[in-house]
Amino acid sequence: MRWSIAHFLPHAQMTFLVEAYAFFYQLADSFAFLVLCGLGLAIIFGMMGVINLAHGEFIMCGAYVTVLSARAGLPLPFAMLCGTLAAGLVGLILEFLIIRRLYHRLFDSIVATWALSLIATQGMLIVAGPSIEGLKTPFGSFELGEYSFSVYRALLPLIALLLLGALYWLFVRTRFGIYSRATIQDADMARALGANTRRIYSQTFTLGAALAGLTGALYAPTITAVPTMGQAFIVQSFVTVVVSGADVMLGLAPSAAVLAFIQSLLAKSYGQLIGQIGLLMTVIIVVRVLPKGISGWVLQRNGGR
Amino acid sequence: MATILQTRGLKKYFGGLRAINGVDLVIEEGELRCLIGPNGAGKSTLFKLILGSYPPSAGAILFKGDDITTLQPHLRVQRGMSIKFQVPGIFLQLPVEQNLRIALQRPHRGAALDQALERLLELIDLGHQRSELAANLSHGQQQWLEIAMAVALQPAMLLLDEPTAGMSPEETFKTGELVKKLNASGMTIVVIEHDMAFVRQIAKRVTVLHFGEVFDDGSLDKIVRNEDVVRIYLGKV
Amino acid sequence: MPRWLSLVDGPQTLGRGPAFWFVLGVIVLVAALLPTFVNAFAITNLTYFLVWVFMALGLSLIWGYAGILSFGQTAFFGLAGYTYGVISINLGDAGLWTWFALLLSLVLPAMLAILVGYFMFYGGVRDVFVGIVTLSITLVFETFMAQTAGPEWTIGSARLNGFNGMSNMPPLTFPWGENPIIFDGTSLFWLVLALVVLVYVGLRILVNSRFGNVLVAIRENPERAEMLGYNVRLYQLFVFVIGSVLAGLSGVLYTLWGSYITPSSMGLTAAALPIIWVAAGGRKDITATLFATVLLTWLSQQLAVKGSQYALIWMGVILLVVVLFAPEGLFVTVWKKLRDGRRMRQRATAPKTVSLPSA
Amino acid sequence: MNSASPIRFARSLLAGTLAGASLLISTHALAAEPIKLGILEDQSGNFAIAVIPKIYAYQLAVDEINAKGGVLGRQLKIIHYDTQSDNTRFQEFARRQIQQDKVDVIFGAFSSASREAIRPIMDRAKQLYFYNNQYEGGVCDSNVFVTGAVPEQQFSTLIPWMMEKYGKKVYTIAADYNFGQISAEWVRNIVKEQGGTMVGEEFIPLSVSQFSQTIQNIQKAKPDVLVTLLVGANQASFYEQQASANLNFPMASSVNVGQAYEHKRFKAPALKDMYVTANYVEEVVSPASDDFKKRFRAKFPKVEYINQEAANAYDAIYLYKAGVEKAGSIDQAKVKAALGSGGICTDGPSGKVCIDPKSHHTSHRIYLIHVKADHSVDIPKVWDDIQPYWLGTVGCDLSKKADQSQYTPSNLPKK
Repeated sequence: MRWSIAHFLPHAQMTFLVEAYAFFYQLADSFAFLVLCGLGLAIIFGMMGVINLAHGEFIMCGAYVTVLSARAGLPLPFAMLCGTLAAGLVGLILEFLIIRRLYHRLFDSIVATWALSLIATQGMLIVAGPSIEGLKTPFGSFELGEYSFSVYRALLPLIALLLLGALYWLFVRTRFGIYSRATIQDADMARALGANTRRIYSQTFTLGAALAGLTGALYAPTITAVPTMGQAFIVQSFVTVVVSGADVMLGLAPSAAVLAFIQSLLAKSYGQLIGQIGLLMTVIIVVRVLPKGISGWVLQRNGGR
Repeated sequence: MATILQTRGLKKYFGGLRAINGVDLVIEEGELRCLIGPNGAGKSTLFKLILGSYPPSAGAILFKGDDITTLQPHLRVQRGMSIKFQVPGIFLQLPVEQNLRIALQRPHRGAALDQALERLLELIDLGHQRSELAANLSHGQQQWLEIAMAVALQPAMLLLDEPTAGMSPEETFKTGELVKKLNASGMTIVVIEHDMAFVRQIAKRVTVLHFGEVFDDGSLDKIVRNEDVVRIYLGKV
Repeated sequence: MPRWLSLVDGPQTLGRGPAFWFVLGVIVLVAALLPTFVNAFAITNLTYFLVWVFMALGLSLIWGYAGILSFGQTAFFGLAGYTYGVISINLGDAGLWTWFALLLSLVLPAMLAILVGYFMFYGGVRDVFVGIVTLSITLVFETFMAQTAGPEWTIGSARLNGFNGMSNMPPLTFPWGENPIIFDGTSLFWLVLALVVLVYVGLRILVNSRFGNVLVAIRENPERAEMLGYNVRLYQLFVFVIGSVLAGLSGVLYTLWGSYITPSSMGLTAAALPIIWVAAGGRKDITATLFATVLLTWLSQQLAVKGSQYALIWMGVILLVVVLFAPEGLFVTVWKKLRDGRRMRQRATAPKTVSLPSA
Repeated sequence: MNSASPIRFARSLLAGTLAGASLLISTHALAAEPIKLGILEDQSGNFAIAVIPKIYAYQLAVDEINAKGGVLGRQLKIIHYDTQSDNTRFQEFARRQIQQDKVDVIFGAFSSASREAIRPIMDRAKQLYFYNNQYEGGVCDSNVFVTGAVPEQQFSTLIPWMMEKYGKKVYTIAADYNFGQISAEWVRNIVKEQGGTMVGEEFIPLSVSQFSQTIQNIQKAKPDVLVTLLVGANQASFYEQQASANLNFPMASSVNVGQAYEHKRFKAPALKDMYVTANYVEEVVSPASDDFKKRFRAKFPKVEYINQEAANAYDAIYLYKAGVEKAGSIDQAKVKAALGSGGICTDGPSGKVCIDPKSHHTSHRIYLIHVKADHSVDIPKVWDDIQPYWLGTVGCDLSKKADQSQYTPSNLPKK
């Protein structure tokens, strides 16, 4: 699939537009990656206060199941659904067996999820070997001026936005969402209002795990599936969530946008190293200036405390 | 009598919410003052401003004649203020004795510390539970422990935020006697309280806060006769 | 016994009384005499386990006692290691220069800790965000050091050498006439063991002192501590600096042990390890931290030797079991179980005394 | 693991019983003790993918040698620890093998970082050590022998060939650490020598897995040849991403395909027109290679791909055997002298491999591997017997002067 608008516009304007789009594509690409990295973690960390160091391994789980079921003959969208559900299921089981014992023990959740990540990484290596054959990125590419772009990657930011919209709907409009936000604000009060807080925690964790799985599924066609792949996501995930702050709905999209802008600009101007370092420095500064993240800042401005 | 605490045009806004909206309060040395007012009147916020937990949006705070408006909280405490919080602020996972030692170790040392510790334990009647974790005490006992910690600093001015919340009438009465005893020993005390029986037991002078402003001020009898005060408690003003 | 020394046995540490100190003394004595019984490798290996103890003890102090979770102690570890490398390679091992390098390797982490601590504690950074800031700092260090492979990254005659790490720094050397004492093998072991004892006893005194009282007060309720007139942020800063210098000490000793320091010592995996040790042992007690660190580093090595590719899985399972069944950490939980059991037995045998509530 | 263990057990039992009785017999029994080969390789962690075939290859060579009566009449015994792709583990286990297991030789390390982590330990103990990996080159160390290919073998063949076929504009993307930076320096120098121009050079931190920016930079520069010196699982994502953006430049590499068999793992055509110089890949067809593959797969049917480093590991064991036989002893100083004396060769799966006395590196037959659009492989060119000459020409001569350094084109030995 190829098309080109090169002959519709005069050269100078064309070049400018192409450069502008190239930067925008970069920004959107980075934005999508950060949003998708952060989503599952934001829900588990931001809403439940569990520091999930096994987040990367949920992503890995989603990617593996997607790749394996696609290679077994399932169409890609269904394979991705399988990956998402598989990660969610694993999350559900782990919540039942382990995580629910650690809800009021923030620090212990670090050790437990670290242990889970060790087991998952090495277990996958033993079960599935050091690598599995990857997938091909669907949809081909399109050209603009001297650049060509992957269609699939150009779509990822839209998918990220759609997901954010769906989550907004889930948390603002549905009974589950309202109860879960109430539970996070004040578990005792929510219980008094008739919410089954235990079930809500379980559902929230499962949702977080499934979203991590979805991230893995969406990126599965673009990266190599190896047991240690989770590490490629974990730092970006935490960075996005910290800058976002506790309220996923308010903070995640602006946080990803700001970080994507900073990273893209630095990487474009000074190379990938400065892009990476700049990302981490931004976090340090944001934490200092806005200790509760972007969402905390928004809430404060709107009259909360 | 000299003035120990004075606030001038004190204001605190949270976003659009005017929690404290221009309070001028004067507390004399040796006074026992009650602050009353319906929920959300700004009583606890006023205490936090006095102690420096929040910076005020406007106005000034004078303590013993010095402007302390921008002073850090721990320095205000070192100048002779002390507070018992609304929600018990004790060290739950530490034993009773250690709670008190932490409070006592700044003003005292060595044998004097041990003596002061015994006096405090006697004062709040927790000598037999000194090695119990504070978390295992009853709610009333936790309140007393915190009062004792606040008193341990030998403050010139003691702020008590709802000291009798969750106490039985008997405990409340004992607390009232304790407060009067402390005041009699020369300590200036400001109390936030809802329990009118308690206020009657201890107070010489009462200040009513409403919507972050001083609504009325005077002896308890005068306040009780003010029909508007009764009305704000019923939510009609 | 002077009052300050009696603080080794205070309320903030488990393990008290003659029996405890007797057992501990025997352990230290046996350890000190080990080089006469076991082979050179066992000694080198034991040194290696002990090297990490300082970073863990520092984290226990910061996290367990003062309630500040730092996820980036490895930044100070790495900074100290690289400082020792750069200084000692430039100045050589003549005279006391290696000791000067050692000293500077503790001063620099202290300065960084003052800077970072001031930035965080006076800037209102709290709770888990302290962890995020410190983690970010260590990751920045790692990423930066990894790309210093080129010859342009040279300080004096010391190449930083990128991801492959610096090596061949001289060992600690003490001038002693014709034959200077070189701290290597057994002598390094004794030095590290002596430092462990010194730091352990020093920390026990510190945490049981008035200072330690304030630390636990800050951990339990910082607002109350402040309202008792304590300068909470200064205390936090101070304890953070001490903990970071101890992480630095681990870094120097690690560098000396392998005459090697690498950026991956500051990576995510390396940064998580001290937290695992401290949490698994029982973060609120330095004795538990000490033994847990040695036990877990030993265990993970044993698993790697014996368990081949199942090693990491076993490690994960063990940590999970500890977290689920020993919520206060392995050693602290076991210790409290034993103590409570003893008390129960004592109560069962002792004549009943009823304490009457005074009316 | 060891098929001869009952025999070994009986022998050590015998030795143990007799030891107290007679000194003469016990020394005789000791002479029949197995030769201990320490192996430090990553069975888990980041590098397991490329290293697992190496571990199999050591085992294959050792079993073959043992079946034919061992070396100097003694059996070989492997002591392997899983180093978990963790540099600290390398240090712990190197010391364990030297001080506790008292091994006679150590084989191992994959990444340059892990090699540099243990090299000081080897040097301090004067331990005979084989590093069996292609790498950035330049290690001039009396105690170290290298069986992998080095830049002068891989780049001075590959780059001129590519420039002749595709053009003189070259763009390099490389992992931002020692291997990538030094290899990029080699590429830069060779391109200049050949009258070409570098139209871009970009270094990527190891943690990066997203390449959109890099892909745009390359498209803007429009090179004739794209040199990819990417390392590890994160960076491997580049290939799929460049394919989906339809980057479509011919690529050249010294690391890919031969190590982590990307052409088998990635969906075609992600590696279309990738050219790699390797001293072995499984696709090499020759009697020696076919025979090797048959024996390998018979013993280890689970192996996913027999890579270049597996061949290097296999050769290393045979080179050690040759060294010991020439020395007539397993005394490490004598074996090192024998290995460095010239004429130590083995006929491995890729052909004849000999140790260069000056640099302790090995000569290789270099294959130019071309990955086609369907990810099948052809070999358009073979260079026979390429020497590891560079260290020798810049002044490293281990046969005359002991050394323990690593040199690069911009960091040459002091004359």
